Amino acid sequence: MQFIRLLSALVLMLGIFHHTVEAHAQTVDEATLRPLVQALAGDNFDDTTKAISDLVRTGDTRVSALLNALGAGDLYVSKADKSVFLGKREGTDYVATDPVTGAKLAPVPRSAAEKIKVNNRLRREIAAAIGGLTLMSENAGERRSAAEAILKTRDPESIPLLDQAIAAEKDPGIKALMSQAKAAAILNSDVPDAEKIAAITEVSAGNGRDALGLLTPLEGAEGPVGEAARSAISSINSELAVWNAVQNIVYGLSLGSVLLLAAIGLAITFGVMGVINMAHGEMVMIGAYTTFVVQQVIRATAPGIFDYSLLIALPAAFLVSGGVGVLIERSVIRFLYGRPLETLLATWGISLVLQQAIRSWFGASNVQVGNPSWMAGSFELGLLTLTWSRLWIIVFALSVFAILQLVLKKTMLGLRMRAVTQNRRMASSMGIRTPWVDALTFGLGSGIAGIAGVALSQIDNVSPNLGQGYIIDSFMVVVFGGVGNLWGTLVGAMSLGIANKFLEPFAGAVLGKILVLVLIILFIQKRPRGLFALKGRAIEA
Amino acid sequence: MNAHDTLLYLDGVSVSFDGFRAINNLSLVLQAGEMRAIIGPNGAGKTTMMDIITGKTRPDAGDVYFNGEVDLTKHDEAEIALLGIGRKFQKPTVFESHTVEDNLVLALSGPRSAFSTLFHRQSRDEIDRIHEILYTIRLYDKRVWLAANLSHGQKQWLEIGMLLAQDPKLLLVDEPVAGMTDAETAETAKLLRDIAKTRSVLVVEHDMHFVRELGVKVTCLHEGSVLAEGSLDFVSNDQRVIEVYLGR
Amino acid sequence: MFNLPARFIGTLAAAAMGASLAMSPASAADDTIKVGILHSLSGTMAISETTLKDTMLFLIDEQNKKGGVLGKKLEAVVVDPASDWPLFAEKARQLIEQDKVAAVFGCWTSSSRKSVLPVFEELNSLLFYPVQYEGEESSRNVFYTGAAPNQQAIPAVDYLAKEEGVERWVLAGTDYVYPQTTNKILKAYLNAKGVKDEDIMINYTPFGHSDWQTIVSDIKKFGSAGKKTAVVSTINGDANVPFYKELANQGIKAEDIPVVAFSVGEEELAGLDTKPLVGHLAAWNYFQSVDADVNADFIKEWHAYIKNDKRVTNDPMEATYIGFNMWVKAVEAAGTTDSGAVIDSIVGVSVPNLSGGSSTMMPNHHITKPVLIGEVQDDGQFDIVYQTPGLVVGDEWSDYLPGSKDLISDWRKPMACGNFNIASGKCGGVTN
Amino acid sequence: MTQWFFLHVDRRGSIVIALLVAIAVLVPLSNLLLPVTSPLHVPTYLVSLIGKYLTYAMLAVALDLVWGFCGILSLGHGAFFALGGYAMGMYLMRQIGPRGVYADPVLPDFMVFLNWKELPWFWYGFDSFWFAALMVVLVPGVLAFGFGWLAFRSRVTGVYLSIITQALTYALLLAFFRNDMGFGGNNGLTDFKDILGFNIQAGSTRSVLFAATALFLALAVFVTSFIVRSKLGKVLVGVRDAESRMRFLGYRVDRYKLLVWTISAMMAGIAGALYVPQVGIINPSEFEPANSIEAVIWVAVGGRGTIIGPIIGAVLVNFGKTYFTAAFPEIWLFALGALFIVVTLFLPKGILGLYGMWKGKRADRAARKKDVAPPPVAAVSGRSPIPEPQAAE
Repeated sequence: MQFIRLLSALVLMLGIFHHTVEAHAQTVDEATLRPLVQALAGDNFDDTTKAISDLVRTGDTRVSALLNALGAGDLYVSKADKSVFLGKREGTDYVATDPVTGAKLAPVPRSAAEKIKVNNRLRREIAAAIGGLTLMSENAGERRSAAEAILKTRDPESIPLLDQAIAAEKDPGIKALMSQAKAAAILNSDVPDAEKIAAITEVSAGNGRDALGLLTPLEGAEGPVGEAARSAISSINSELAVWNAVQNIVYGLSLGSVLLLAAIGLAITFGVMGVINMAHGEMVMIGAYTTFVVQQVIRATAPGIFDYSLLIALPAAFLVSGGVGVLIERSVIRFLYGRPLETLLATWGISLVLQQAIRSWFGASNVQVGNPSWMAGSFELGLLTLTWSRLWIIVFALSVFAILQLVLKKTMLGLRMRAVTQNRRMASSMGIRTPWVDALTFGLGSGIAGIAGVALSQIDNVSPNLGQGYIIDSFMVVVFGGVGNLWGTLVGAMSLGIANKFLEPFAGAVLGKILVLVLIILFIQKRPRGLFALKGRAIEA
Repeated sequence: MNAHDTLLYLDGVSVSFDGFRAINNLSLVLQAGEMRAIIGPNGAGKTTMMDIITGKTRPDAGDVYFNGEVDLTKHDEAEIALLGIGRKFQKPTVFESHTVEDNLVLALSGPRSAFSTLFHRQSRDEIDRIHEILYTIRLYDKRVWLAANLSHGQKQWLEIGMLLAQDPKLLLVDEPVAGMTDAETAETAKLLRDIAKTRSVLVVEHDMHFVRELGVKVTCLHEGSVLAEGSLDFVSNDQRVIEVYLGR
Repeated sequence: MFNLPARFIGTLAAAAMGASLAMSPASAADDTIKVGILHSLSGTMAISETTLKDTMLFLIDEQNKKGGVLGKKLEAVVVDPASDWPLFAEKARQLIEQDKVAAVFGCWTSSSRKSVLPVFEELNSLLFYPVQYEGEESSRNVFYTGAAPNQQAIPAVDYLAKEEGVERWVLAGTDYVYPQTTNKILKAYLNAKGVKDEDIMINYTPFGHSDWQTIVSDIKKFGSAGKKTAVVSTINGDANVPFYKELANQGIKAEDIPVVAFSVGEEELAGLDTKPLVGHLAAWNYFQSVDADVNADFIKEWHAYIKNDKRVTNDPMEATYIGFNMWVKAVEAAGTTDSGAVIDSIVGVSVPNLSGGSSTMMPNHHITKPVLIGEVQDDGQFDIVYQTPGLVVGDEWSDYLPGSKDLISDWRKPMACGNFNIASGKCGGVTN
Repeated sequence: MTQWFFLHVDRRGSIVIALLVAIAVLVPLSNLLLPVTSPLHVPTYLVSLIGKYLTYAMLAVALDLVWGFCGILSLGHGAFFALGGYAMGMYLMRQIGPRGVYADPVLPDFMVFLNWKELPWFWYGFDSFWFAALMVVLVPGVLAFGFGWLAFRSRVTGVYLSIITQALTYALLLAFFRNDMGFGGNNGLTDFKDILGFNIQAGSTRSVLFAATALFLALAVFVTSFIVRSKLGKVLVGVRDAESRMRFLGYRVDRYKLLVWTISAMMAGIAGALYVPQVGIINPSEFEPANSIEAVIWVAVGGRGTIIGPIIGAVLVNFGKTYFTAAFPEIWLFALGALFIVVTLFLPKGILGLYGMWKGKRADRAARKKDVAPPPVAAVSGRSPIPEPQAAE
């Protein structure tokens, strides 16, 4: 997120200017500033770090702008005279400006200059330094990020600044953050124990995990501080333990909903129609690639609506995959009804062809499907981090399931589908055009696989192999849940997901997966027709 | 009454699928050597009853005894078959990709263990019995045909032949004359009567003429329990039977 | 049909044989030198290997423009082993025996290399292997132009320890041999540097793992112990995208917990929106962003050849480039494509690499390379933040593994041994 | 003796067996004795290639025994193949002895550099060929028996069975990927030196291995037709076509299934054991569910429910793979995929079915004339072994 912070910083530069003037009104003359700026181009990161703190110490108004530029990698040294300048790439040249005076300089060819390297450590330093300078900024975001920066560096020197800021701060949220930062800084300093203990209570009031990070170093300390730290830590840990269980369930549900998405299309083509559809995974893949194409188009034509790309991709994917599905049904599957096994072979062939088709068309390597902003990032729920993409996928999976149920139970098409799949001859004699119903059913299943692809493109890589990664799990879910029963698929997916997540922590990811498979095998022994098998004479037919 | 000196003894048997009570407190007794016809409208539970006797379906409640002492609810299909209960299905199920003769070979009573079949060699009298049966069911000249190529009626007969080959004490025959010509029907009735001389038979049939030709005691099932029992005339004059069965 | 005539089967069998004899072109025409390309174009590995196939075709094309080798044009023979290891062995044999290729460039996974190794040794042919791998191998017939663990992992760890002040390490990898070995080496190395075991967390995930929620949050927990923490990732290509997506979404920034990866290059990032990943690191011997004229030219020609200036370049491509040029130079030196001669002449051959220096083939059939460490940029490229001052020699037998610390490899005569034991002073095992 | 033989093997079977024996003798001879220039010379490349095909063919025969004749569609037969392979691989590994790169007298190389201290218990005994040979049949056999005992007793049938067989091989795939399992992780077992003291790369050894493979395949064909032509075979077909009917005739269906299932698994194991020394490596990818599905496809292409169909299918499909991957590396998947689609659409009974249809028609006409049976070509009738899943509705 550097560049965002940078932009906002650049924009607000002027603002910061006059406020920092008030903060500690002073400017130093060029003669003193120049060498310090030159020092930024040291041979190693340590020199640069030192140069930064020197610059900050001058408290000069131009510093934060300079540092932002440095952080963004806009500072260059010309190879010829080793002079530092602010550069903007333009073709093969850099448009150069003097970092100190801001005067325009002659453009420098790219080969004649090199960038001043910055790495994570420098970025931290810069953030902190700017933080020190922007604690009093009018802009709330500025102040928040400043406080966050200090919370990370825990630099004792910033304590007076913080006191000043906290006094001035109006926004309670930011104020809290600042006092957190202050407490952190205190713990990092050598103030008398009393203050430290106060700080400890202050810290442990905040987010448990961060607090843990601040307190653990003090764990070994003797005297009251150590005790205070230890007790605080133990209380936080016990809290975390509870949250772990919650986390397993939530993550399990999220994994489950991914499985559900992958399997639900199959629950129709395989579960309801009895086609052992090995090309199901490829339908998912096609959906994902549709998303990619849609995003490409949007990027090219209307970048503004990128956030809605998925909403556009959904119907598109449904249509594309569904269309392909209908095509397959009409051209191949329809000759194979009542011979499930042949469908396995044919669809296996189809899946090979589709994979290769995508490969020759889009290339073998991953394509990039972007997350719209509302899908990116995460939020804290108590001590547990939920990512938006996961949350949306849970919601999405469940709604797809609900809609599908409606379609099957309430619509005419659904009625006919069930009629045809249950008794083809009877249905056709009742005047239902079974061929079309077949085609549409298969299309529906494939289409749903397609929209699943849209969702999966958000968390997995989009490559011709995408489908292969899901096909086996999908079959497991459908069979485990009970063929031909959508509820079974739902429950099956969720229970497999949660089981997986509870096994993972102590069995490890690999063993966990194996155990789940073994459980499936054993479970099928108990319920030879899956979780939601129907009893009665019908099954013997 | 108790299970002793009966061949088949059902008492208070009930079973239900997903709430639907297919058999409801059914009691039925068959003496050794008796032939009994079961009638009743669709869904009366005729076939389910056979499923229970042959161990395909486990009853939720009630006793099922064979030969007075064997509790059939404790055995599976194969064991029950070996106890001497043979079954002919409503829809003729013969092994279509086997020849008529092989169908009988498979049905023929004898060792059933996997290894013994692996090294099995047909003995003289086995062959004789098969030919005998082939004559009885009038399929001798078609013995090398694939069962798949037989007519519907012939399949019914083949299946009866398989029953005979099994040499059971009790035969359960489900709608043996469905889809047969009148001539075939008469033949079948005759055949069953012959069989009944040496064995007990339980026949489920819709075809009243056929039942009449059998001329045996009739039990009428309705909604999973016995509605009436007695001679065909007695039963068919019973008011409730007329209502539910003859559907007025 | 109990009387199917023998002809039926006979003809079938005959047809099969006949055709398979016919399927390979009659023995190599003398006016060209054939070069085998053994990269998966389908199956799970196609994702990475297809590019290398294109690279080889590109290099051969360039070479032919320069007049080929020994006055003969080069002719590429492309086969698709379809990510199926036994098929690799079969195809290798086919290339060497049927097509009579002078050398083979190919393989990506160690499994595929292991499965063709016996074939190359038996038929005494040449394999140039362009991918970083776990080491612990040195064959007379194989030239390892990718990085050995000491040319990637160890410098990366040093960098993190020095520049980022990392004290706590997560070694996360896919559960296969390369990560297992690399992590074993790293653990030994870190312990040697005084890192305690409780400050090292080792985690393995299945092939193509796609649900990273738990592991990422575990890393977060492990990282919140007050000490600076970093992740050393040996996660295999396919699983990386979901891993980084999860990292980004759970808000683990490079400033907090940097991740340094050994199998993530420009190609893998192509499938990602890298804005949230800025600052995470990778250690390679080449980055597309390397600031060197030779690199600029290479990229220009590559884009011209592939007719798509979006296509990135990456480390295995450079390794292929180096390997190919070494082979060309060695053949010219030997004046023949005969394997034995080339094996003798190639040791010591030095060709320019794409990072401005030059790489040399060492007697252990590994090469010298610089080690670069780059930080991910928001444009999917890497910004090089560190480069080893000198070249690093590939160390086939790691000094940090008890089993191999006494072994060295030198294929020059008279030693000509892949696993000479300096302790016992004897040549350990195989010598063809 | 010969009489006894022909009692159990039909004409077609005996032709195949004869052919295989002939190949077993001729191919190695021509490879070893004939000069490379001779048109009849079979190059080593082809010997090892065909040798590989034959092991696949053996796997296909094993699969066809359970699927074609008993209706058990296994999507996990590759697992038994791979287990047999690993058993053989472990023997070959132990044969390397101190010639490993680390010159460790006991530990295989991969154990040395992942610093294992001593040999895991399950590696003991594999230094003896006969122990290994025993394991080749025992391990797959026992696994199959246990798995089948559970599955068949609780009457897991049709697609449910198919999917859990897939789960089985998938679980094993993941397990063998784990390095802690002590089977060499994803690199598997390789770098073999010799077998029974003969250099595994020597032409002569190859030829012997090839001959052995052909002979074992012949044996497999014999065993299969022995079973199929016995009364057991009739029972199996009965089970395939009408399982519950078989029960009402008093057959303990589960035991029959268990028997052939176990036999078939052992065959697959032997096939795997012959495969490993010829390709020179065994690694977890052999457990890939995709491999098992491919095996199913070989059988279907050749014609299931026949004895030589699987052989033809396995050889043809794999030959096609070999050929296409070299001839059109970029697009060969199109060809292969198309092949599968075409076969299923137009040759529902596989290539032999094609021949059968033609044969069947003639015989049928004959049958109509003089009331004799249409020959049991219908025995390969496309009746699907798995009930339609919607039956569960």
